[in-house]
Amino acid sequence: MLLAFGNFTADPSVNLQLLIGGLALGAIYAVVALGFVLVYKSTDVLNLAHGEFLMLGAYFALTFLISENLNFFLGVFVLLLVMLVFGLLVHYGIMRRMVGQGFFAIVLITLGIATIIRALLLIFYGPTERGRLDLLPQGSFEIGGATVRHVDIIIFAVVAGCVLLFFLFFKYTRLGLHMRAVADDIEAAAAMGIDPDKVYAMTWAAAMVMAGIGGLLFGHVTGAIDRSIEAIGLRAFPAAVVGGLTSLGGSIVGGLVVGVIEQFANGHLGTKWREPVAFSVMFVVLLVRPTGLWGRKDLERV
Amino acid sequence: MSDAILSFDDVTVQFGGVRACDSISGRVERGSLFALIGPNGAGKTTLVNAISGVYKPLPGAKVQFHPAGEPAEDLLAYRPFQIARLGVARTFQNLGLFMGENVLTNLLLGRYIHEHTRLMQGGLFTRGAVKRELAARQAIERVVDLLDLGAFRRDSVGDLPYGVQKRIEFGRVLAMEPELLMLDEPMAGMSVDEKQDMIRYIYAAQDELNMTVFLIEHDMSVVMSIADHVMVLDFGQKIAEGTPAEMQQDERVIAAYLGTEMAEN
Amino acid sequence: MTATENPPTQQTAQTYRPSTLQRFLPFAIAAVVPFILGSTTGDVNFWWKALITVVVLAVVARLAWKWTPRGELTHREDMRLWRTPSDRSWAALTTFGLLVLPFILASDFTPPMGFPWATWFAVVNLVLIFAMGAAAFNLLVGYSGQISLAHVAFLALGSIVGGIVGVQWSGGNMWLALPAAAVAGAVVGAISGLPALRLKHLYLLLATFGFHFVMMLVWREYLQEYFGFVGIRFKGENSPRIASWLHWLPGIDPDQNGEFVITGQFRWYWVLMPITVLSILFMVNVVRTREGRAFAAVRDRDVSASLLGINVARSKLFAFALSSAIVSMSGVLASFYIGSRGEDSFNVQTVLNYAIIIVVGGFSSIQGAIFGSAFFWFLPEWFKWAREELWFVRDIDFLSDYPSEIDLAIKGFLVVIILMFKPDGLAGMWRDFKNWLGRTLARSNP
Amino acid sequence: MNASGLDLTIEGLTVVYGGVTALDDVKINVPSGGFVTVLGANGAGKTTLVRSITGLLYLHKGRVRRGSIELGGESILGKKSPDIVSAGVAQVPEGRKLFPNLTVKENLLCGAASRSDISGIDDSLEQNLDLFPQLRPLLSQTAGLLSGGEQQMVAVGRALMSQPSLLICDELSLGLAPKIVHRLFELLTEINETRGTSILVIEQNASLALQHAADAYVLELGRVLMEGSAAELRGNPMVQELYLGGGGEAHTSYAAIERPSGGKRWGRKRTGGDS
Repeated sequence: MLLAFGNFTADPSVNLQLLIGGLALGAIYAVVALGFVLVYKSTDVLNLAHGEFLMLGAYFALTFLISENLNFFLGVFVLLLVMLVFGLLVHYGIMRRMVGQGFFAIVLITLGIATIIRALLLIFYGPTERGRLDLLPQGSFEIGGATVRHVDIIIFAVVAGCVLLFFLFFKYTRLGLHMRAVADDIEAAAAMGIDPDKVYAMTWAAAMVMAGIGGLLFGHVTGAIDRSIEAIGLRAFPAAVVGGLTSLGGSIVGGLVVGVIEQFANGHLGTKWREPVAFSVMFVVLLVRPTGLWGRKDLERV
Repeated sequence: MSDAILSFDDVTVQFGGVRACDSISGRVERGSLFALIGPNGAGKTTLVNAISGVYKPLPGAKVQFHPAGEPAEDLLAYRPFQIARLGVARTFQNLGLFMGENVLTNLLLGRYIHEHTRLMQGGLFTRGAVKRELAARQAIERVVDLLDLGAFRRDSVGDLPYGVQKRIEFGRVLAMEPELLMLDEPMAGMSVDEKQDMIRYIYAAQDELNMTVFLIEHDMSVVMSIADHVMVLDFGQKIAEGTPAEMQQDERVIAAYLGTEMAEN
Repeated sequence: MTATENPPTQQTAQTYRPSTLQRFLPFAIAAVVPFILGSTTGDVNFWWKALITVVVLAVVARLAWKWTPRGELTHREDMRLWRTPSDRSWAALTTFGLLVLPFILASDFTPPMGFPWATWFAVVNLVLIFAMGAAAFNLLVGYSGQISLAHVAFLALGSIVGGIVGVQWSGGNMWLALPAAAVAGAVVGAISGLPALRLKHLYLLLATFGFHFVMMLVWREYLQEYFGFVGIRFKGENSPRIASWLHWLPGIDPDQNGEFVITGQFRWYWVLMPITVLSILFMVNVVRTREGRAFAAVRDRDVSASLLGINVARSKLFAFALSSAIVSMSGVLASFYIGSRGEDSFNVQTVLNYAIIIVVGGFSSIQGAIFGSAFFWFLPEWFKWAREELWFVRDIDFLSDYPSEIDLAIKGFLVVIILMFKPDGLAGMWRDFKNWLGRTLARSNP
Repeated sequence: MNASGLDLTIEGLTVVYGGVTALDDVKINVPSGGFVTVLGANGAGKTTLVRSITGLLYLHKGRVRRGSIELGGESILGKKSPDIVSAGVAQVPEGRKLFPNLTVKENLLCGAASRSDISGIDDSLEQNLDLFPQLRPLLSQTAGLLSGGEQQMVAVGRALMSQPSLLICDELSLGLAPKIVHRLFELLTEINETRGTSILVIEQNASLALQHAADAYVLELGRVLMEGSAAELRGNPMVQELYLGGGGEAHTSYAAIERPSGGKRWGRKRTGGDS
């Protein structure tokens, strides 16, 4: 089989454009990866429904900000509140019963949740695509022949802010401490009087809020809001793994790295290479350093 | 000294900064009952893990296995499954059984190294495969008989009482027909009656099946009654070795076991 | 020889007395065969019918005689796949059902209330193809514990091999493509399993998912290179056919041009059913012999397994190779049965569909795959029928407005509910039902 | 402001995991301000006992079938572990179970998870550091990197952070040098005497436990085999036999087992034959 290699170009402005596009894409991956990492770190659940959660966020943003035409800040507040409640529902309704079940069963149940969300969104919003969100500044400026959108900068800032916020939260608050304790050893945490149930519920709520923010942001950069945007969940996997599934900061770096690599593969090799290249990078990282670049390794004794 | 079936020299196993086993040497005589004792956390299981290939000892260690009538093998050069095929079988302190499977399946797994049905033959259920399955079944029926497991053949192992599970695991290593049988606390959590039964089974393995037994045990009275040779570990170090009678008199052994003020001085 | 009454020495399930039902069921089934042959396939001549009837009767009589246990079981008898009388009865009923089903479906019978009889045949054939693939998937992830999302990649591999060997080389020779796909599947499967030697759980899942995307790239390249964007046509001039030297077989009635093309649901059924049944039996046999036991051992505790002398790495690769080979074969079958495969035939949703099938059917049990795929394909049909024909459902506009979406939602809810409350799935429910039936019958007929 | 000890009364406790009974009709009483030890070999059900008291059975799919557990006259059976800790039960789990990736200080603070008086937590931290002065320079160390003895001190300190009225120590001596274990037991005695905290020690190291405790129970196969004052049990020949490796009756009964003669059992024809 002949795999055609695309045209490599030496034009620096093209490469710069690819780099900027990659960083923008990477910022989105980082939002999604952050959601994965939050849940995985605290509850040991690999949440394959995160892409759907993000889609849910995007659709809700559409409803509250466009259809209901709420004031921007009020709309965002309502959006995040709804997502938070939804996160609590996911935990208390479903995931609570799955604590202690096999790994694959839990992965599959998140797939079930994903399916339900997709079906419900189809029922209530229909299969037709909606336009993208346009509430954040839409302009762009140029650097060295490459275009930078304002939205990309905002996304960047928001993601960095979220990571910082989470970092401070985990480091300095009591609840954050308890969440880390549960992640370390659930039984010991329970023995100390920390309620793992509550901690898990908070984790799901936080992840869902992250998905709400992600949906809101992604709604501004995607071509159109339709049911295909859940694919972002799968495409962000390499980012989460490369960064290390247990590291919040790692998810940002992983997101950026994978975003840039994807954009370069896209620009120089062709669109079809995007996913294979990203997943190959992930594969190599897995084999060389299974815990990712920043993930921590737990000592295991037989 | 007659011939040794197992000899190990300078075995050191390190986890992080902790030396779970520190330069331990010893030899097990063919046909004897070798007992390894010591308080919890003394490094007994770690030593067995190093011999059976689960842990890699630090360089410098030497573990030799002498199968009957064959040249000695350096066990450190092999991976665990190869060591098992050489004729060294072991049980686990907290059971290495497959809890979801039934007793027959667990015991048949003990025959894995003896019957050689390939994947394809098994899938097509060829005549040869049936014959070998049958042979394996007959072999384990002897174990079922010996250990009185007949009532549980198709019960899921996880649903059976602890004592029976211990017996099944013992049966599984018997089915492997090894030359060297390493038992890691086979009587933990058993009543005195059950312990007596287990001792009878161990005798049977020794006398009728010509196995050499390497026993880790916590219960001093059992060890003192049945062992030919005793080695005592404490904090990863060998503190004494000799006949059971000698061990009972040894001050360091008493100190290690009683954990009293003596150690403080 | 009569059944000797040896009182069981221990409490084992070792001593049987054959039940009346069990003695006569095989004969009853065999007796129906001539009727089926006589009533439906008119193109089989009289002597063939007579011969088949005699052979079937002879075989059934022989097996019934041999399989009727007397007194205590020998180990050989105890080792049988259908060990207990009720096992055997159910197996006989299933065989009977599988033989009779196509004739019933092909008949002119129309059930009342517009029950979707006509669509059933296509659904049954799809169920057979999917059951084969799902069973292999379950063997890998459920039974052997090697988590893989590369499942659909092997369906694609089957299509590629079908395209190269079956279409490009031989112009529609599925019989050549099947073994080729099995070999290719085994080799590529073992390669895709290499990460399993180092990775577990989550990381293995992601690594195999990466393999999925690589395979999709290969698939698109292959399509583009040789077939353009439309896809590969496996039907029409590329339909599989029966070689002319086999045309003497009963039930094979060549078309005018002297060819016997496998087309139409009835003919496909007789191709798919045996292949599916045989491959599932193959997997069941693997599971109950040496290497299959090793799969389970490696799944539960790999350290303990390796100390039993099991080469854990080899065992894992075997599991991957076996599963992938069978999935690839089902990929070939699906390609030829469905008739064309294009760019989007193997998307991520298909991976999810197979996951739904094995969860609903029953995780880690091979027969669960059959229940699961039956459920997966029949649910939309029945749901459609209920929407159109049942008066109390018909009136709910909501349901008729969003049929496929509600279908999807039902599947999602079922996955969640089954995982939460009944992890054994439909296969577990079926087992419970059989046990209940057995107990009830035993009570009523001491 | 230290809470005085509460008494713990366990009556007829029967616990099962799946179909396996781990505890059978266990009756144990820790008087207010008392120091009680429960002895037993591996698999005797000691850890199950701890789990039942602290409400953690559910994590291991265990279930209390019968019996009652009362703390200070109030039933704590079936309560969730946070409520049990709030009620005054703290534990040092078997194998220490520190949070390996958290610092020593964070580990200690986790022990105060059930407390609502935020201001009091710092005082408790200080008190604990006075008790274990060795820990003071280690406060910002990652707990997983400490030595075994230091880890055990953190574990005890962590348990004390909730200001318990009952402190349960599971296998305190596991894998520690006798000197350190000795020191830990002295600290327990001190806590018991100065703060009036009731203490329940689960141990394999019988001699040491019997030295410090007032009352003792011996658990075997899920049942209470013996109970009495520690002094009584220390003199009991059977206890010596079981835990101190003496030469009592059981010894002779093992030695008296005859070796089988002439391959009678192995190789006998199978039972399920087709004759």
